[in-house]
Amino acid sequence: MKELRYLRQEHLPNIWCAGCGHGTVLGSVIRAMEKSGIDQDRTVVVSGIGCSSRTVFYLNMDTIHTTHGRALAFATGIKLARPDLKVIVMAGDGDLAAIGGNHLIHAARRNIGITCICLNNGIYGMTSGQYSPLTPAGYVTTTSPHGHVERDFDLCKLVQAAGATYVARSTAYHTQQTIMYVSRALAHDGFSFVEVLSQCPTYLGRRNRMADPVTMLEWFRDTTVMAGAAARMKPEELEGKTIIGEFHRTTGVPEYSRAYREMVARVSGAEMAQAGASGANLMPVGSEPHVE
Amino acid sequence: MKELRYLRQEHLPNIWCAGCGHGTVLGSVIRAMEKSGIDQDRTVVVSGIGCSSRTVFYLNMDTIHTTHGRALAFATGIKLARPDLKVIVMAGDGDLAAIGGNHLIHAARRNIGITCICLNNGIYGMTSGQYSPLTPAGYVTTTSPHGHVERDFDLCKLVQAAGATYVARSTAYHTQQTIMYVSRALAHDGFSFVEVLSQCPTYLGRRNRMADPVTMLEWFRDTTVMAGAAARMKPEELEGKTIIGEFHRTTGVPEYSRAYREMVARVSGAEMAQAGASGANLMPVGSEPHVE
Amino acid sequence: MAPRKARAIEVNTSWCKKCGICVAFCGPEALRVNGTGMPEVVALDACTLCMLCELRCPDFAIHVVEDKEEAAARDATAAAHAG
Amino acid sequence: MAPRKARAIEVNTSWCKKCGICVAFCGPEALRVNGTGMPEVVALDACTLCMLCELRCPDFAIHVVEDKEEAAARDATAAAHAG
Amino acid sequence: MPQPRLMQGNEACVEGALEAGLRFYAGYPITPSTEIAEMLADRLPKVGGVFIQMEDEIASMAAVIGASLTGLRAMTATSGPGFSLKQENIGYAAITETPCVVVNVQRVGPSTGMPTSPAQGDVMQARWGTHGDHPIVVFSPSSVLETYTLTVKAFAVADELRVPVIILTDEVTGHMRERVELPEPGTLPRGARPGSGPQGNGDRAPDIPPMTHFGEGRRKLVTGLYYDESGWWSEHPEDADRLVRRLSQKIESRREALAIVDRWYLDDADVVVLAYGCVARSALRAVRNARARGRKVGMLRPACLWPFPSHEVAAIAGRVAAIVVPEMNLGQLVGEVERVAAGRCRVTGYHRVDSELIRPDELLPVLEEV
Amino acid sequence: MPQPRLMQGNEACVEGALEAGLRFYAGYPITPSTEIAEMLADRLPKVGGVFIQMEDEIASMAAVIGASLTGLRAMTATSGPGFSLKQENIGYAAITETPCVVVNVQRVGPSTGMPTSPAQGDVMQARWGTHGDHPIVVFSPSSVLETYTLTVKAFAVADELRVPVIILTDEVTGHMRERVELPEPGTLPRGARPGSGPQGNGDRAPDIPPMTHFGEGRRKLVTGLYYDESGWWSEHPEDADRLVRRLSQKIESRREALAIVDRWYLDDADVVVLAYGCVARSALRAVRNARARGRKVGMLRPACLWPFPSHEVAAIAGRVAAIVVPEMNLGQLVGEVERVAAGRCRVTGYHRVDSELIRPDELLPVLEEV
Amino acid sequence: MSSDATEPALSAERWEATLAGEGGQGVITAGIILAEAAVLAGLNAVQTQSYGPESRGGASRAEVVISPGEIDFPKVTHADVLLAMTAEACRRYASKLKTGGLLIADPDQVPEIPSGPYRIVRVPIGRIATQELGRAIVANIVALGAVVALTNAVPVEALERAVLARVPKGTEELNREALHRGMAAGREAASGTPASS
Amino acid sequence: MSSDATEPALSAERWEATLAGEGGQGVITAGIILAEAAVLAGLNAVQTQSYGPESRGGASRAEVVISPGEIDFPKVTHADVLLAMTAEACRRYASKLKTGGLLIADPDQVPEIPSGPYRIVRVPIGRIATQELGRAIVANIVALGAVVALTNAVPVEALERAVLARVPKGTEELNREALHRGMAAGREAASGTPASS
Ligand SMILES: Cc1ncc(C[n+]2csc(CCOP(=O)(O)OP(=O)(O)O)c2C)c(N)n1
Ligand SMILES: Cc1ncc(C[n+]2csc(CCOP(=O)(O)OP(=O)(O)O)c2C)c(N)n1
Ligand code: SF4
Ligand code: SF4
Ligand code: SF4
Ligand code: SF4
Ligand code: SF4
Ligand code: SF4
Ligand SMILES: [Mg+2]
Ligand SMILES: [Mg+2]
Repeated sequence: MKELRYLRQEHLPNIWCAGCGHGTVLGSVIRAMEKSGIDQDRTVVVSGIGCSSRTVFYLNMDTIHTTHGRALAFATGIKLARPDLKVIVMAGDGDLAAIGGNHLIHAARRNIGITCICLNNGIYGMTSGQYSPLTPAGYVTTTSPHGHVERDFDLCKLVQAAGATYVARSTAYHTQQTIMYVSRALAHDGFSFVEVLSQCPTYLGRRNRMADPVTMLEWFRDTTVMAGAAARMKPEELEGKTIIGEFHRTTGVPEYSRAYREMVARVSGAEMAQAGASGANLMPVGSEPHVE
Repeated sequence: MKELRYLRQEHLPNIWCAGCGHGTVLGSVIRAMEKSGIDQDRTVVVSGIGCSSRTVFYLNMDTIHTTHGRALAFATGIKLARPDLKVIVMAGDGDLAAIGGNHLIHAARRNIGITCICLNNGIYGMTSGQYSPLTPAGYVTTTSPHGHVERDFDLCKLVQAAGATYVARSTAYHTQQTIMYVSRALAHDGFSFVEVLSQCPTYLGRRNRMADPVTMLEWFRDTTVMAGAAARMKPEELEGKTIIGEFHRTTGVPEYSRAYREMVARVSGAEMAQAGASGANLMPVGSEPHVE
Repeated sequence: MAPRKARAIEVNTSWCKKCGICVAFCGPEALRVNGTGMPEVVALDACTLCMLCELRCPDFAIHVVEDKEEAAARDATAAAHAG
Repeated sequence: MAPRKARAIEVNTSWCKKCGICVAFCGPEALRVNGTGMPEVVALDACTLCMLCELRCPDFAIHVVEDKEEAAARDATAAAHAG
Repeated sequence: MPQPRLMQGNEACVEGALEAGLRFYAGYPITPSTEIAEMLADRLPKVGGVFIQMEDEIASMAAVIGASLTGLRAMTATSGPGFSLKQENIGYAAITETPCVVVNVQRVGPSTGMPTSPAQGDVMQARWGTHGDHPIVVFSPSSVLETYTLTVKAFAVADELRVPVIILTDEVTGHMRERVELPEPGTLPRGARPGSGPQGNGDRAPDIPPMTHFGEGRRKLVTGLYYDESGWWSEHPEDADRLVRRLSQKIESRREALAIVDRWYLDDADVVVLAYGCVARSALRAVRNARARGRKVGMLRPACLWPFPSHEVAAIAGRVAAIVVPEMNLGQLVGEVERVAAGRCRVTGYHRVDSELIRPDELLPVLEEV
Repeated sequence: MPQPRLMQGNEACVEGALEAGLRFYAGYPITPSTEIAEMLADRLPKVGGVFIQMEDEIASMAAVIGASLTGLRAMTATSGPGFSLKQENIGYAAITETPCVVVNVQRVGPSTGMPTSPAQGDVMQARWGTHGDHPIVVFSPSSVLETYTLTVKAFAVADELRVPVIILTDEVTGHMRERVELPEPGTLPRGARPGSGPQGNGDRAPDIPPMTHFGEGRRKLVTGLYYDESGWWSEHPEDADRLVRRLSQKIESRREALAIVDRWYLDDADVVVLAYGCVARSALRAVRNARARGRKVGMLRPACLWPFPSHEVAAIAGRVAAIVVPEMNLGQLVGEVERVAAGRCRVTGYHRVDSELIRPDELLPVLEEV
Repeated sequence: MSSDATEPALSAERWEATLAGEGGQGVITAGIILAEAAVLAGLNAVQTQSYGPESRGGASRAEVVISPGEIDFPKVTHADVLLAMTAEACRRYASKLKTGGLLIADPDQVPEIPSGPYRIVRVPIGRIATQELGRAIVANIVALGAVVALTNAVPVEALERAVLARVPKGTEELNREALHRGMAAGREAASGTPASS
Repeated sequence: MSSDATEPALSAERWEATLAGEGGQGVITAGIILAEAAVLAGLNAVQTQSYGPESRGGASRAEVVISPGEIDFPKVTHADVLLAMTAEACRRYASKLKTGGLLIADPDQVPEIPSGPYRIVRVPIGRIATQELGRAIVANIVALGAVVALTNAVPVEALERAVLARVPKGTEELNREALHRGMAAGREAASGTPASS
């Protein structure tokens, strides 16, 4: 259990409900850290607000519990200020996909070197069970008492379309895959995204005949298909299934904080050369001022 | 010029710079309206803030100029409250893709019956020329004086991945396509998205050797490829090209405001049947209160 | 079918902003920029009624008027064909 | 290669929340739920060292200790093969 | 007559809203306001209304304004962090004179703070949270029944005055369950939008333009820019001046009409406690205890915090020795009391910010000391 | 000694920030603040710093806090609507004691308003804009030179006190170009974060914990929940009380130290004008004109609005007949003056909200009348 | 709160209870039912609560105030009754019992009950729920039975109606039994008779 | 603004100019250059501006105050000079000229100049820029030349330095010529000599 060094063990047991998948995902993450030899003194883990975002309370490194939805924006500041640090975001589906959706697509678009792990339990756990953008269609939650009217949503597809250069999905049942994908994400140079389906027996499960965490894990086991296998299946066969696996992995796209530093090197070099340049004439003649 | 009835002609000339593409896009939109027989008295056009968002000042129907980035959120309220009205959003790349990106993906995800037209000039025109998420890599803007460090971004791809059921791209040069795509978008039952590249000679053009609007239109002409042709081209050949055309058009996905009304019909019917049901016992026994 | 013809090309001088787009992309060079910077018709006959000047004008300032007789004739022809 | 063996399976009773996950998915049924709701070992020998109980436990509360001698032997074998 | 029943504060807000004709709710979950959303998710579809959980609080506020502009009575509910996020669009509702109701069930904070505990830390924010001078009305209920009646009234005022109305409640009042006897449905005034339909009050309020709606064929323009009397965008200083002053005056000039004040033992009081929201209940008990000990203590409870009932407080300040203002914050409304008292009597704040409701026994010595 | 030169207010803010060691800027364009971003987009890379235009104002504020937590001096700039959006995260900076500087170049509004015109409508919002009781420091410069010096000071105060500092300027001051002679670089005090490095002021300010940074191997936790003295999340009332009171006190207790006040002709004044920001320049002219006409008029100009220099204003209130507070809003800081004056003298506001700078000639009759 | 009401006598007839335990034990539901029973019986009642983010296991508390007249301060000041379902709850609130008040504790959860100027009654609530009724989840109803049996705070008939109105359909019988078993256990415990067989 | 400075005489030596036109005419740039020239000449100067969202064509105005001493109020109160590049600008600001002030207008843009207690000088600024210099964009520099020639507000040498420091590289000669042509035109117009050939 060498990986336990990544936890603030003095603060365990954690606050999560019995059988909450978030603890399992946290376990997979620290094993991936161990595997990747993550340096606890050069890593910052950033979360938002939610049960999932409480992970940063237990990780034994620099951690920050920010405001709801904004983890990636804080992380962007940290990464740009200290590109040498490993920056990881861990947060929930509500946090990253609902209120934080814009920061997610823009972090992906910039390909900034942050590893983002979405603990997707398809519900707002912390606030007691309202629907999230990832709640399955038809499910009952406290804000969809008559069955959820919205469609199912594929977050990995969105993040990939936004420009992420590493994208994978696993579940709290598939711990070994999770460890593998998170390790690869941590090694990736660019924006890497791993969605991990996690169970919330207390709110999603209880209202949808899966009050037992074991039932929820069986649900993950029985309704997921590996990407490779899915590619060989017909659409009808995939009905109701969630595809897991590595969806996207590309290199050669410049990582943003490095690309920025390269520009800085170019510009500040030029600046040194042409010493004494004044900033006084920044406004081009004829440029009129600014509005709204 | 029957289409001019869709304009508040008494407020012309418009405030845009000479040669600004937004006027051209507005022209294409009113022609599409004319073609589609849009009822001026049953249509609401919603914008955010930006030069492009000033379109709503000139459209002769119910129009609303909201806050920066929030047009689709306002429009969602309008559409859900009055599903019988045609609801159209017209706004800029900054408005829809930067600050408003989250509302864009969630409106698309819900497949709500709104036609969203993005006037993409790759710049913040209204505030005098800062980069937007759609500014081409390397371009000079007031906030990328050393060349834009971020990557090119494909907004249509994002919106499609988010769940839009009609997605197309045109340019201010390609007016006939714009009219066709906007007409189809207006006829579409679900979330329809048309991105139209528009020129801002004043800020994007002037700083990037395209001060003349004609040069910018030539740029659109010379660097775009129709989707059909693009499908037959090699990646190298597509380097530096923008693909235009219809990317996605699917039916059969339920439109959100209707899906919601169907649930309402089901539930309120049930309610009538079982008259006198009390709301007092809404909280399941044992459910504890709510946090954060 | 007889080629379509323009009867007039009208410029709304109080809306036109002299951007030059209409003139630049008129294939048959039916238009040119006049001394004040506005478009003016130099070859009405050359106009192919492509309507691109009108479609691309950002200011709703140029209007190509189709020759009505021609148009009527054309419509009649079209109707005959359709019938 | 000799099959791997567990020397012990430790449960941290102050962290365990009695969720039952470890027991439910133990293929060889090496574990069961005891009277207090916690997992307890019923067949250490049956344990295949798949580690899934430990990997899936949300509370870091169960630890499968591999038999060191076995492990050492195995490592030696592996090293030989690798060489 | 509805039967007496035990009802939660947040539930009373829901019942009040439905009684007022609420037909549109957009929100984003946040403790301790979430029950409002949850109950409406169930109830609204049953009356043909719409409930939607938006992607965030900003979008919720936007959707509420959009729906209101079509003529529906619309509302959102939130707590601290969400209230901060809604501010920009609250300002939009104010300048466009779009009626809407925003509930803020206050919790401890700045930032995430202590999400499950009560506070009164957003009193000044409710008045000044958005940029620029803007009109706003803020109600603060002290009981479950009053949560109901003030919610009905909030919709009436929002519509009549075309203004966003904030219901500033708190975790205690919102989560408390209390015996209530609701008034007969239809008995509380429900108000109407000026000029809309036969009950329009256009004639009664010449400073408030008639409200027209989308879909009525008026082809109207709504904008957050300053506009002239025709509704068209304007940059003329005179239009700016006229608009901003009118918007502000329509509330200021109704300060007395909007005031809701409860008074106890004021006739002979030397010391008066001014308290609102959940703390008013602690204060009332403390005042009664003090009276029982022969102290000449009175109490004033404003249920409309903004506009502040300055006329009433000024009058009292002129005839008592001191006003004590206990609040679950570090001193917010007490500043307004000081301003209005203008030195005519002592004004003392009493603050508690540790997440616990102020208790009568801690107030008693404060009252006896001043 | 730097040469005298013509400099714009927003440019002076940039020069001041760079002089203070700014190394990180995140922002989102908005008139009339945008020049600050634009100049920094050019200048920061040249000194090895980072400029980033984020997707919105919320993200900008978040990125600034993130960067500051690594030890960089960080700033953002915005105007009205953007300032409203930043409020939630300003509260986060306040509770986590993360130094940062937020510039708000005020424009006319609520909502979009009149984006290119000046106002002073965000004075109360700057103090109360985020939910919950929170510490904040707000500076308001009246000239281009002062924009420079106050910006340098803002960074010093933010670091020393571990607090967000708002520079509340306005379209006039921000866009005005004025002859300035900047002080010699390195001569203005730049401050330091408590306990960080050899210049840390840890010993000097026992109420402000040392600031540690990410990447220093401390494995620290930062949270917007209430926390105990070890920094760990806490739900204990005692911790809540200690934290919130300390955060507030660290500013309140330095009210006099933070005060920046200019005084003119106070010795024999019967009437005093209290003005700030761009309006102070109109007021000074009016006061001088009044003096030329033999009126005993004085003037007080606070450049630190919050904490408000109550000690100074209270003293003056005790010896003059009236204080006149001209503002480009409907009366914001005047409320604080009234509160502090507590009836010892008349307090009169003078308001202009039509987008035009208050002119000396309109103030003169006001001064002569009171 | 109405200003024209005639003023009630101080604390006249005001009865206060604290029901304390941890998340999941249902003390808040118990508090709600108790208050509902009071309302059904024509009394005035207020129920308040306090809980942490650890509704997933952390401390949880309901307070109920019952009175024939107006209830101004809605929280318990000096409890007439404390129900302690955990040791932590007992430690925290026992001292706030009024002199002569009643402390009801589950001896399996609270092995050491601090003594004070109050009466202590030990009712093996959890054991009754799990062992006799076979469902841990009804412990709160058992407790409620004990509280009411020992205090007569509300009429039994109102209490039973309130319980049945709140519990999920299909569990009415179980809950009725839990209630009565709790009442019996309370009476037995008070009279010294063993509470559980 | 410093409180210890000795107080300046009222309006002593304070010189005020309003340069008004529409977006794109460069009046704000002209104002900046004028103020910069004052600073180069050792004077104090403040430049302010006002513009609308129609920087794309709407009204645009620069105000410049020059003084050897402190400048408190930064805006024009009673202008010594008004430069009117459009009829609208002339109509709006002419009445705000001080008695005896100077109104410089482009007669092609402002056909009808309202009369008042000020001196009027007509300089065909636009025509000089487009026809003589071939670049409409230098109209603002032409205008600046006229203003300074007619007022001596700043030394010519300082003005020329300020112009050259502000204009894009490669356009120095053009702008210098525009400046001098403007100065000559101003002098000619004042002396009655035709301004433009
Ligand atoms: C601005 C803001 N809005 C709302 C909340 C309330 N809130 C806290 S956590 C949460 C959602 C949590 O859902 P998710 O991110 O999926 O995490 P989970 O608890 O399910 O792990 C919400 C809405 C908040 N704290 N701040
Ligand atoms: C909350 C907020 N932030 C920033 C602004 C300033 N602003 C106005 S328009 C705009 C961007 C406009 O860009 P785009 O949407 O692309 O429209 P364009 O002007 O290019 O047509 C910005 C940043 C604002 N009005 N409100
Ligand atoms: S509420 Fe759900 S997500 Fe939160 S701790 Fe419990 S099981 Fe986990
Ligand atoms: S600034 Fe650009 S986008 Fe705006 S009106 Fe001018 S050309 Fe069009
Ligand atoms: S219609 Fe076509 S051919 Fe005719 S003038 Fe216009 S652009 Fe030229
Ligand atoms: S395109 Fe329109 S605005 Fe441009 S020159 Fe032609 S007519 Fe004028
Ligand atoms: S390691 Fe595998 S086999 Fe062994 S106890 Fe755990 S789950 Fe069972
Ligand atoms: S999985 Fe972990 S917490 Fe759950 S029962 Fe097993 S040891 Fe306990
Ligand atoms: Mg979740
Ligand atoms: Mg744009």
